[in-house]
This record gives sequence, structure tokens and C-alpha cells, in this order.
Amino acid sequence: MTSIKQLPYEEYFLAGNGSCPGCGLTIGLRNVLKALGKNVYMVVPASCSSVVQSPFPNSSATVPLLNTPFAASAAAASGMVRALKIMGKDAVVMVWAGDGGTFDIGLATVSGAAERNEDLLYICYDNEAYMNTGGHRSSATPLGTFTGTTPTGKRENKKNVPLIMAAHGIPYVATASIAFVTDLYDKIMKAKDMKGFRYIQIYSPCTPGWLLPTEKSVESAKLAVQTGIYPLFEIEGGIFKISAPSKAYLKKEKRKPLHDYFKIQGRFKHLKEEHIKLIEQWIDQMNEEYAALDGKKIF
Amino acid sequence: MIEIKFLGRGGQGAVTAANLIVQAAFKEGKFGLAYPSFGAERRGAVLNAYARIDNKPINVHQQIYEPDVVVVLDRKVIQMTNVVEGLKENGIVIINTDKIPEDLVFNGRLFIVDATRICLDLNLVISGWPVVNTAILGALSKATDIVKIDTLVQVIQENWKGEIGKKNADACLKAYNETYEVVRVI
Amino acid sequence: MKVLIPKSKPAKGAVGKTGLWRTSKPVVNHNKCIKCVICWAFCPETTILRFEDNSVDIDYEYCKGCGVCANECPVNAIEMVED
Amino acid sequence: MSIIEDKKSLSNVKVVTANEAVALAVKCAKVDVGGAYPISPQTSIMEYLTKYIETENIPMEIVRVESEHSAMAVAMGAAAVGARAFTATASQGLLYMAEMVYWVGSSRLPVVMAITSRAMGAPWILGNEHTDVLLPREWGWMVLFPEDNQEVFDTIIQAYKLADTTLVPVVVGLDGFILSHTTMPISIPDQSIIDNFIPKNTPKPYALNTEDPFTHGNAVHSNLYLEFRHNIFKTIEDSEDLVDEIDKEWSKLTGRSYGGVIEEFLLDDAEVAVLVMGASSGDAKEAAKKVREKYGIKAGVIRLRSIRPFPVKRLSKIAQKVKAIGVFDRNMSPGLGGMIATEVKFALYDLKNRPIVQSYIGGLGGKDVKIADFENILVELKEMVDGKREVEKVKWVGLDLAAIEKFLEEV
Repeated sequence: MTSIKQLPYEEYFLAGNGSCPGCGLTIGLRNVLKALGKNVYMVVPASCSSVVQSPFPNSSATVPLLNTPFAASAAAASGMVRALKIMGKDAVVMVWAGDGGTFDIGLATVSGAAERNEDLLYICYDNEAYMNTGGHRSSATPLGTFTGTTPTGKRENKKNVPLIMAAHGIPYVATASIAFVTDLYDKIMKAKDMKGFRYIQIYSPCTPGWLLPTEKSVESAKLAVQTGIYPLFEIEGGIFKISAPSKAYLKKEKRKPLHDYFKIQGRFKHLKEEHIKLIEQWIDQMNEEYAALDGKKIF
Repeated sequence: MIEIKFLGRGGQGAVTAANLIVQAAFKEGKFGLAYPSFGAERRGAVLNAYARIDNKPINVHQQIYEPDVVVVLDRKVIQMTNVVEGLKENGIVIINTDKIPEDLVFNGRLFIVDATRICLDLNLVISGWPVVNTAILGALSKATDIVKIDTLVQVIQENWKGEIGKKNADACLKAYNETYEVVRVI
Repeated sequence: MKVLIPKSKPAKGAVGKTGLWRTSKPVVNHNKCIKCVICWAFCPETTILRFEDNSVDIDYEYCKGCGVCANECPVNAIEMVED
Repeated sequence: MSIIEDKKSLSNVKVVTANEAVALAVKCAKVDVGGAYPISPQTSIMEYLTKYIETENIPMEIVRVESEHSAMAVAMGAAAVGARAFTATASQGLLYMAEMVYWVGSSRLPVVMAITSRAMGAPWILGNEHTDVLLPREWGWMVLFPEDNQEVFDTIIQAYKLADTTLVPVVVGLDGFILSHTTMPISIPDQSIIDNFIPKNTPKPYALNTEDPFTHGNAVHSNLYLEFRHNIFKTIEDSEDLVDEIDKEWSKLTGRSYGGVIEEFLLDDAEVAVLVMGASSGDAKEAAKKVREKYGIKAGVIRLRSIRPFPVKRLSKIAQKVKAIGVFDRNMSPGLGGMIATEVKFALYDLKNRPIVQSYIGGLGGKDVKIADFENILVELKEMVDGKREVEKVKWVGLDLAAIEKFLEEV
């Protein structure tokens, strides 16, 4: 496992970009690009990243980057991969999409590319809502969450896209977190050298959208793992494996109180005890299921 | 310009027949175009295809309302639609049937061939349907001078290689030989 | 006519001097710093400069003052000071 | 003129549908990547292409996507790294794809797309209509519309030339069913002619690469967006001569010319003319000949071959000669008129002695358009010129309201 000091010095996403202070996605993107290096093409659908990369005539990205409409990224990346193949160019094609572009409007496209097992790396940075529009519920938004379109809390649970993706029989699926950068880095390094469709979902806090103090973005991401609400795992060749940062928290008694995670985020402020109980039940059930799957071939 | 209307049922190959006649005509130095009735094709339902043949290039695309020749690939079609609608005075009607349709009234010449039996004998059957398109073209060649039988046989064997091409060519030839004109009193 | 293609060149400070966005700024206490580079790894802005010896410094021209570095520093070697 | 006249010189003649002609042209253009999604009447284009790839070892990647939106996204992603890209669609598929079509137009990526024209629902309808093909004329694409299968093949090749030169993508429209499913003989030129005509090493300032990385399509401030739109406007506006030149260059190589932006038929002495797109032009030409014979009316046909660029210059010249133009639109702009008639009026308004322009709408949803319909139009135009008939905002061809009212009563 890579240590923090072993992370490369090189930076591929430049300072003075358009992200909000404390932005989770840029922490993720910086470290993802450190793993991928120069020989990568980025495809970005409508998302916070459309703004974060900064406007014409400048860009904060130092790798070739193609912007696409919302639902198009996995298909555009498919075309790009095929083109590079036929032109004899060897490079990684990476989609960098938000949860709205992945879980909702882009799901058919992502599923299509996965079913064809296109040779590309699809990364969903999951900030659990449509943050670029000002914070609106997506199917990645967790139960109970306040957003601009769920003013009294979301009634439905988060969609389990990693397992949906794994059901396509693709070679690699993983969840990762910006709070565990070396785990993230290692997962990208592993996926980088694989062939076929690889899906990695990165937990990426949004400070304005989550009503989260800017300095707390990494802390909240760490708590998401420690409270068991966002377990990190890999599904490689259909075999499910809990990742090291989440290993301890499969057991309920080891988990930090959910309250610690909720109290620093304004988006959960309205929740009553009974709501939190419901969410806790869901977390317990999910972790039990994952513990049972650990080490097994599930697809 | 000669205008031909093919009436068949989905699965019998009316569209292919229209295409083949244009290919054959082209081989003989003539020009042509062929098109199917437009819409969703459903197996078993009536389906038309059309061809225009001329000594000079054709660029007319309006539908065919007054055909010179009507080719009926299936005797059931006679019950389903008025096959002689719009037929030109002294036009030609060719029907795949084992018995003469006595009640078909029109002013023209009638030719008969039992293409279905020919195809069954040769085992020219796809998904349970005798595919009579190549056989009926033999009848067309016999009944009209639009294309020669030799050209048809050649075109068929260019479209399907090997055994299947030979079977279709045989069907075409056999139908050519077995087609006869019905002497009718109007 | 010259074709106008919507393309942009990589540039530092693509949206300007984002250091001006700050309300407070991180100050590194080099005496306390243990050179773990955690602050560097988690900086959302690429504005913590990491040197060969793993000491760090801040690029104040672009640092937006989010405070993640101070929050994550395991030895409280970074202090947020009003800017 | 597009049909093969001299058969002895033809080395490679095939009797094919226009859809197969498209696929053959795409193969001959050595397209690198295509996005494929089925919709009638386009589907067989992709069937032929996949057949060539899988049975003839053609070096092309076909991505069999999950929607038309993705089919265009595939073409976009491929073109964005400098590959030659293609896709095809029709009708509802184009509507579903619309977002991507606009994006590719604004991205200046030289994609070529075939649209086999088809009407749009509701109710469900498969028949031919040109409304779909005309929509991308507002989306930053060039739009060409050939008349027969040979011209379909030739226009796909010409479209790549046009796209590579202007960095504006090109739609090649073709009449759904009336051409797409109609077999006609076409001649295929030597591969070397095509290779030289559309070389792949043209400048590609839009192509992403890792050596000189840049970002394509990122956000732009409002005060700079207008300039991008203006650039697309001017490029298309200035391409009228280019379409003519490309057609001339092609005719030098193959002996086949289509008149560039407009094919002029019997216009030298014409007093009245019908303006028409696509396969029905053949019927219109027959009609022009007939009314000359039958009534001595000096009739001609203006076949609009390029919708974008809209041939304002050439049309203005023609308008100096004729006294009345009947624009036959197989499409409509609801409540206003035919889409092309509207544009013709815009184009000719500033002329001192502009001719009568009468909008005719017909053939929607595949209703047959007959030679006799065009004869009527030409006769009516002559009556308008002679002051015996009023010009109307719109005239409908083949409209039978009594028939549908009878059905409605039954419902």
C-alpha cells in the first residue's frame, strides 16, 4: 500500500481553479491524476467539474479534456477509446462525472458502455446531489437528506450504483473516499492497468451543498467511513472485498456514532431521533450484508 | 417504361424479387429502380414491391398506380386485395397458384405457375415458408420479354453463392418451363 | 475566415488570483511541523507546496483559505489566521 | 445526369438501396468510428456497415450504443481526438439525439451524419417527410440533400470534404423509403480517387492530444459566446461557393456533377419554376417537361441541394429570371408555412424585381407526391403570373379533410 509520502509530487490540476473552498472533488481529482499521469484523456459531463476547470480561454486541467452534455460522457469516452485504438494511440480514457450524471441522467449510457465492456475508466465523484445547480436531490442522495428539492428530507434511500455496475460483469468496481487518499490512489493505480470497463465511485463532500464548514470536508469524509454509512470496497473479477479503511467498521460496536457525522453537516440538521434510528437500521443492514459478502464471488 | 407490381405476403421475398429484376435488367443494358411498400413489414401480411424498368435512366419516384405487369406471389393475396387494381389495358398478370382463379376478371393476359410446389420440391423453405421469389421471376421472364431467363439465372447465382444459389437458379428455371398462359374468354 | 474552436489552454490561476477569496489564511509553524505532508495530500487547491525534504509552504496567491490543512494536521502545526 | 449513362467506362457498378449507398460511401471514406443505433428507415445503413466490418475486415470501429444520443456522443468522442466519424438516424431518433447534434455543431467537429427522412409522431408514422432533416440547419450543421442513390453516395464523400474544410459537421439527408429502400444502380469510383479527394491529414486544430493538451468545450462567459455563434454563422454563410467548388472538383474526377448548391433544370427560359428537395425532384422534372409539351408553359425546376449553406446568391440569380417560384415543402412550420418557402422569401425579399413565391405543403408522413401534383403547381404558378390566380400564404397539396372527417365520425 502506498503511503502519503509516496504520492507523486507532480500536479496535473492547477491552483487558481474555480472550485469552492474545501471542495472534495478537487482533492479527489488531484490525487486521481497523480495516479494516472500525463497519458490520459479526460471526459467530463455537465457537473461541478464543468465550472471547477475554469472558463474559456483558460483551463486548470493540464491533460486533454473533453466536455460533454450531461448524459453523454460514457458514450463520448467510448467513441474516444475506439478512435485511439484505431489510430494506434495508447492512453487511458477517464470519465470524470458527478453522481447526477452517473446515477440518474447518465445511467443508461454508463450501463451501455459497461455492457460493451469499453476499455475505459469511469469515475463518479459522489457528492450526493446536483451540486452545480445549487444542491438538488439525486438518486445518490441518502435517506433523510435536506436538499433544494427535498426541503423536509429525502424520502428514499441512496441507489446502490456500484452493485448495479458490478452486475454488468465488468472487471473492476470500487468505492473510495477523498479522506483515504492512499487507498484511492492504489485503486486508481490498479484500475489504470486493467482492460475493460472500470468503475470507481469516490465519496466527495461538497462544502456549500452539505452546509459544511469548509475545513471539515476531509473530516466528514473520514466520518462517513467510520460510521459505516459509506463503506469502501472493491469488486474485482466479481469478488467482493471490503477495503482496509472500512474493515474495522463492518462491526457495529466499532463504528463511530452517526451523530458525529450528522452534526457537522447542515443538510442533516432537521433530522429527528426517529429518522436517525431508521437510517441507522439501514446502515446496520448494509454493513451486515457487506460483511457476509466479503471475500465472496458475487457476480 | 414498364412498371411492375409484386404482391406477396411478408416472408415470401417480394422485395428481393423486385430488386433482382432490376439487377437483371441492368445487366441487359436497361435501367431500373425497385422499392417495397413502405412501412413496418409483418410476416404473413400483404406486402407489395414495385419495379420500374426502362431503356433510359429513371428518376420518377411517385408510386405505381397503373402497372403494366402484376406478379402475385401467393394465391391467398387474391382474397386479401384487388390484385388487378389499376392494371393497364392488356396488362399481364402472373399468379403463383395450383388452380386457375376463375373469378379474377380483368382485361389482359393471365399466366399461371405453381411456384410453391416447385420450391417445396427443391426444399427452398425458410422458417417454414416456401420462398417463391426466384421461382416467380422465372415465370415473369416467360410471360414478358423484360429480362431473359439466362440473365436471371446469372443474377441469382451472383446474389447467392454455392448450393443455395444453385437451388434458387433451379427454381427459377423450372418455373420458367412450367409457366403457361391461361386462355380466357372475357 | 479563422475558425473559432471552443478550446482553452492550461493555465495556473485560470479564474484569477483565488487567494483574494480568503477570509483567513493558513500559517505553518515549521517548528511544530513533522513533515508528514498530510496537509499537502488533502489540499483541494494545489496550493500547499511540498519540497524535497517534505517541508511545506503555502502558495498564498491562490490559497482560498478553506482550512482543511489546519483541520487535518495531526500536530496542529497549521494555524488559521485572519487575513 | 447522376444516373449512370456510360456503362462501358464503369468498373464498379452495384445495384443498391440508398442506405447501402450510404454504407458503401462510409466504407470508401475510410471512416474510423461510427455510432450505431437502429431506427427505421435508417437501420440498414448500420446493418451494412457492421456486415462490411465483420465479413470484409474493414478497419472501422462501430459502437453499438444504447440510444441515438449516445450514437452522436460516440461520433463526438471519436472526432474530438481526430478520428473520422459517422452516424445515422431519423425522425424520433434525431429528436432524442438533438442535444448532442447541437453540441457537435458548436464544437466544430467534422462529423458526417446521414438522416433518412421520416415524419415524427404522434401518431406513430414511418413515412417520409423532411422536417427532421431540416432541424439541424439551426444547430450549426451544414445540410445537404441528394436526389438519387448515386448522388447519395457522392454526397457523403463530398460531405467529408466540406466538413474537413470548414470544421462544420454535415448532415446528408435522403428520402426515407423513397430512396433508402429503393434499389438503383450506382457507380463506385476507384478508391484512390476518394483517398485523394478526402485526405485524412487535413489540419485538426480541434483534436485533443496528450502532447499539447488543451480543454475542449469548457464554460465561456456571456460576453464571449456571441462571437462563437457569429463564427459558425459566417462559416456556413460563406460556404455557398465552397459547396459548388467541391461539386465541380468531384465532377472532374468522376464525371458526375449535381450543380453544387442548386441543380437548375430547364431554367434558362423558364417563366415559372417549382423549388423542391430530394427524390421528388425527378417527378417535378417530368412535370416541367409535360407542362411545356401540353400547355407551352415555360416551366423549370430548382432543385435545392444545399439547405445550409442556404444558396442565397444562386437563388437570387435564378429569381432574376423567373416570374414565379412555387416552393414545395415536404415539411412545415406550423401556422406559418413551409420551412423552405419561409427561407426563400427571406432570401429574396431585398431583390428589386422579386418573383412571386408561393408556399406549397404536401407529402407529409409519406403521402405520395405525384407528377400530376407538380403539373398543377406549375400551371397555377403560370396563372399567378398572368394575374388569373391569387397568391396565398400556403397551399396544401393532396389534402383530403373529408376523408379523415368521415373516420372521425365513425370514432
